[in-house]
Amino acid sequence: MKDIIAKLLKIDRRIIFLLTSLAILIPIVFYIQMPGLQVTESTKSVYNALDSLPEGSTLLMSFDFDPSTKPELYPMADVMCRHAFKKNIKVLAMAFTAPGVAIAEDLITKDAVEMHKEYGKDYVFLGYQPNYVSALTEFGNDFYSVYPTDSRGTNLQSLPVMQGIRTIKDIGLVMDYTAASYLDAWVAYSSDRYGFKLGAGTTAVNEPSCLPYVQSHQIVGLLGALRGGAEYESLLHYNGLATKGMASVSMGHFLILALIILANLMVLAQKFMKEEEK
Amino acid sequence: MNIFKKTLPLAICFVIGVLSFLQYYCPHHLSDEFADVLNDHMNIIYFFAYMLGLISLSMANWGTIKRKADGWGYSVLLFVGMAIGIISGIAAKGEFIANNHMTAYGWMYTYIYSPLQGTMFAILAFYLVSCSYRAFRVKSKEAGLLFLTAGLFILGRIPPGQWLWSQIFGTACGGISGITEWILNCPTLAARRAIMVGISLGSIATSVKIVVGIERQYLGGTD
Amino acid sequence: MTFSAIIGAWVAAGLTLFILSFLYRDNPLFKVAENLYVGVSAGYWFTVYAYDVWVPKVWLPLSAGLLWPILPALLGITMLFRLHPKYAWVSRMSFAYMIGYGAGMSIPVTMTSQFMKQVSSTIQPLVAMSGASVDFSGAALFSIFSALVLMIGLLCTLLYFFFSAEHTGVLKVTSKMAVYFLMIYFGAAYGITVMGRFALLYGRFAELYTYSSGIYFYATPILLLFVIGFMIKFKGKKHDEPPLTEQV
Amino acid sequence: MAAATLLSSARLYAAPPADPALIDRPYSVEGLVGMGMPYTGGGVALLKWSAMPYDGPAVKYKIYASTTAAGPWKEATTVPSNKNYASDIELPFWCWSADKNRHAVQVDLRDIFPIEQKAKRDKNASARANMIEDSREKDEREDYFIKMCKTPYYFKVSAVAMTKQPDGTLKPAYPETDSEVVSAVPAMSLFNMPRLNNFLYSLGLIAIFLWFISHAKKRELFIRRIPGLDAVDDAIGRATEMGRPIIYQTGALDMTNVSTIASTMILGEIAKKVAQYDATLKVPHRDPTVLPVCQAIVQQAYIEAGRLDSYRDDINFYISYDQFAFTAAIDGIFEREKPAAVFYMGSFYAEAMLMTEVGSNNGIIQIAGTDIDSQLPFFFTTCDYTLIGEELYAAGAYISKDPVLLGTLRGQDIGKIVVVAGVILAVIAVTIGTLCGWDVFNRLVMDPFNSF
Repeated sequence: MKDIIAKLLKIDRRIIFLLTSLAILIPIVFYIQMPGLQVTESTKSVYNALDSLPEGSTLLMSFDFDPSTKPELYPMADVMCRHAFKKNIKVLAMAFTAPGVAIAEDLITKDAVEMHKEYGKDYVFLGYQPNYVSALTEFGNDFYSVYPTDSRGTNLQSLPVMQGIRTIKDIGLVMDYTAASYLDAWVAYSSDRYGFKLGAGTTAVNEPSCLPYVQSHQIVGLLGALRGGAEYESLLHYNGLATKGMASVSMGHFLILALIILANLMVLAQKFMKEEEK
Repeated sequence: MNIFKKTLPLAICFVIGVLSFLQYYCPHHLSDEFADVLNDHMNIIYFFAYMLGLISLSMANWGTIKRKADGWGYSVLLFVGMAIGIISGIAAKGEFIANNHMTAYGWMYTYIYSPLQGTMFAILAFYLVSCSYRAFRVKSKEAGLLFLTAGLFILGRIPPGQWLWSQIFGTACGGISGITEWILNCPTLAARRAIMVGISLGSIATSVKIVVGIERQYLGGTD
Repeated sequence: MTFSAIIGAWVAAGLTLFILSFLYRDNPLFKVAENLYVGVSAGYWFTVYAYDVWVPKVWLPLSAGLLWPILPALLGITMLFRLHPKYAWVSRMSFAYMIGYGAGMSIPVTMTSQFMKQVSSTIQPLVAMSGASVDFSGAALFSIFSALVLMIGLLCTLLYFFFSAEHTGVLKVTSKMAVYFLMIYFGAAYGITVMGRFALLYGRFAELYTYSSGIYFYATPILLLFVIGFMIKFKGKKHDEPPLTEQV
Repeated sequence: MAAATLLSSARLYAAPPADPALIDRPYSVEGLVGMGMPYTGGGVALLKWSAMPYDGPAVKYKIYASTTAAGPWKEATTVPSNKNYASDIELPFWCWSADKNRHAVQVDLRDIFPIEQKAKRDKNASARANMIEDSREKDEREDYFIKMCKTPYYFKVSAVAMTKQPDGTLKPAYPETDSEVVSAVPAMSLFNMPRLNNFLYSLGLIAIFLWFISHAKKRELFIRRIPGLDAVDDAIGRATEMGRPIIYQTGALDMTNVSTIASTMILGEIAKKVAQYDATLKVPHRDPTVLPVCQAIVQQAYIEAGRLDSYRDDINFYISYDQFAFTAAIDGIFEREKPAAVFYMGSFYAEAMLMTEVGSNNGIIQIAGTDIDSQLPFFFTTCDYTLIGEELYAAGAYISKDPVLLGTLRGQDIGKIVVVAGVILAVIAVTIGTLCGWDVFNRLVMDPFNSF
């Protein structure tokens, strides 16, 4: 017994690494429902904003982030894209950061293939816009002066997906996914001025600085990191990347706690046995 | 020669140091201009310093290849990586997207650079677990306090943890999130502030020594 | 899925697994990823500097006939004299310039953000008023208690860094308290970081999982098998030496 | 309801109601003064006028600006009348009177009289042509701004009462009546008076440091034990015995950063010891500006130790600017070369634990010191010794026992005593001030501590 404890206390780190991998991997592959997730008001209002849109209206998604914050923002964009497709809402995707274009194409293509949606009819990639201030200002006057063509060079106005859209005010809901200050620009240069529905998704670090916009009703709601995504998914009853992510992260936390408790129990047992020997 | 080798650098350091110090207190247009110009200068000097680093790295690895030292093939690989970065970058003029298509540079960033960076960063999660197992053992009262607090935060940051806490201990004191919030805003903040105040004193002392030229080790050499 | 995205998935999944293999032990696959990473990052940052600094701040102004970049460029060039031992001293000019700027500028900024702001937000009245009378409600007393803890914690921890006297007498008590405060701080900072790191790891694993699907031609499982096979074979070898152009 | 209270307050002001002039002009603006906003970089005007009895949620002040006394007038801004008092502008008592009976509004003239927009540029113009154009525009903007700061601008203010119409819109209840016209020159200031306390503290600290430095040589100064630094000799000794290298890291930041400078000072001392013991030193670098400085420092240390023969230029080597590329390479070095001791001195970020955990797994003696407080827990749990914050700056002095360096440590301690005393006294003072309801007294106590 004593030997086993001594051995366990000096266990090969690689076994711990394996346990960590499993803790993260199992919820990705299998569905695990974690208790305790409470849907916040601001997530609920983003959900309602999209859910209340009539069939055939439009969701514009702006992918303003890069790979470093992808784990936190990709899942929420994914579930919203699925929600829109499910409700037959058209999806437009754009990006103010260059790597965001690749992320958007990857995400929406995957969802579209799965849900049998057609490019040009149900969704479109608008591409990258380097100068976001002028683009945001111009959106309210003429959408097509910012994006005359889609990212593949087709005349945008000729695509069926754009029917009935002249300015950004004709879009049902705009979502900005960002880890930087793009939300400030969206609010200041566009939504405050033209008064369309704007929602946002952001990282855990940025959440406090974005919350005031929700309180002042400048944005309809805010999704905060993986947790916000998971809340959204629970509203949609969908086991997506965020739910899996929250489960993964929670499993990791519990693994650490279990290991700490185990190690300390073993140390105590060791002490106890030593005293007994005396 | 001593004037150029020693006096001139110290004089430059003193003059620039004093001016940068005073700049903070002067709202005048010229003072702002001075700060902008200096900032630009630092960027430009930094570019050359970066070139120095690049040359130094290349020379070291070139030496390895030339000597055919152990594992010289890896140094070749390093140059291959460097060539991928530089050639794709120059060809794309530093843009990830051109004419709405991902450039080779953008491809390199998305599929080589960021997975490598992200994975290296993510390895931290493994180390956090193994370190917790090894280091968080009650050896003393102090160590106990450390891992108890860490444990509270590890539990209190996840929804199932909060749920578990409320099932066992109820929601007194705002539940576990209320307790962690207080720890964060009170004892933790106190220690952090004290560390910062101490650092500020040490940092100002070092800065003063540099500006007045007492600390001149950065010059290197006595001649 | 475009062809370049599929190739990209294979490259990304492969490099991710190569790096992760280090967790098992150091091995040639990790060395490949490591050296490629150092090389690619050197090239990447070169491009970033070239197009963020060199082109807009030196090259274009000079070619447009503006003369102001000459001084910083000359100072920058002195940096390169470091490569020649005899003229290394020339580089001191640019160092004096940089270091003087850094030191001079940091005094007032540090004074504001790390000294005054931290001290002033610790000074809170140890009494709460409701109207003209003293407030003795639980919430008010608790906030006073918090303010007191904050102040005592700050003062004790500050005295812990006192260098001119050994930690005896009063200083022994305060530094003991300080250690408790520091431990709580370290524990809290440790605990908070865990979530973000796990989210990152989840991101990597989720991407590997995505790349394991048919549209990517099963990149992850195939590469994983390759890595495992390599590690077994590598371990089977007597020497732990990396095989790539290794001298025996 | 709102309109009713509004009317009653207007009547209150308009008493006696018999005066027809007052009924015609119920909302006059009195005591208007204009000046350039002090303590700013120019381009901002400050307008002050008396608080009026009718100030309330329904009344707004409209501010008009012009380049001549006669107009034409441009509407600059509209502000609510129950806010924007002089006391709402947060400036310290030594340069601002926080008057509750005066309105004070800052008007940024750069927004109201912007430089005229030039015709749109040719989109296909070359980068070079754009650069010339940019530089010309920048000069023009600057000239325009400097001229602005010397020109008088004219202002007038009028109070507008808004009442709710049946359809829900707000409309002015009375025609606007203007105040008299005042002028202001939005000049630039030379000294930011609100930062006076910061300036005095800095000068005071500098004086203390310089005094201790100049008096340092006269007597021995005591310094308390720092356990992490006592372990330095052991670590170097062990490395020598084992014949394995010692690795020294200077952190992530460049040479302009104070922690890096402190780290290079420690490197000098450690390199000297390493040279004396004849052990092997390796200094990998992340920042290119630190590399040449450290080369010079290490060389100097070897000269001072009399071991120039064992100095090699590749003791210092550059790896990568990239945070995690550097870390990957360091982890590789830890695994392959199995160093006996590693020093981490300077600023470290997320990479800290990625290195220390591999180090601790390889049984390396690790001594860390950082001023990045978020990384302290990770060093603390994985390293043998950790210098916390300020101890990093003290380390150079501690190892070298140089009287000048020790002198500044004494200066830092004086600073700490002042802070401790200041905080205790200020807390007592504010507590008394709050008990007695002396708001002005509390402001007098707190302003010197606040940064503006």
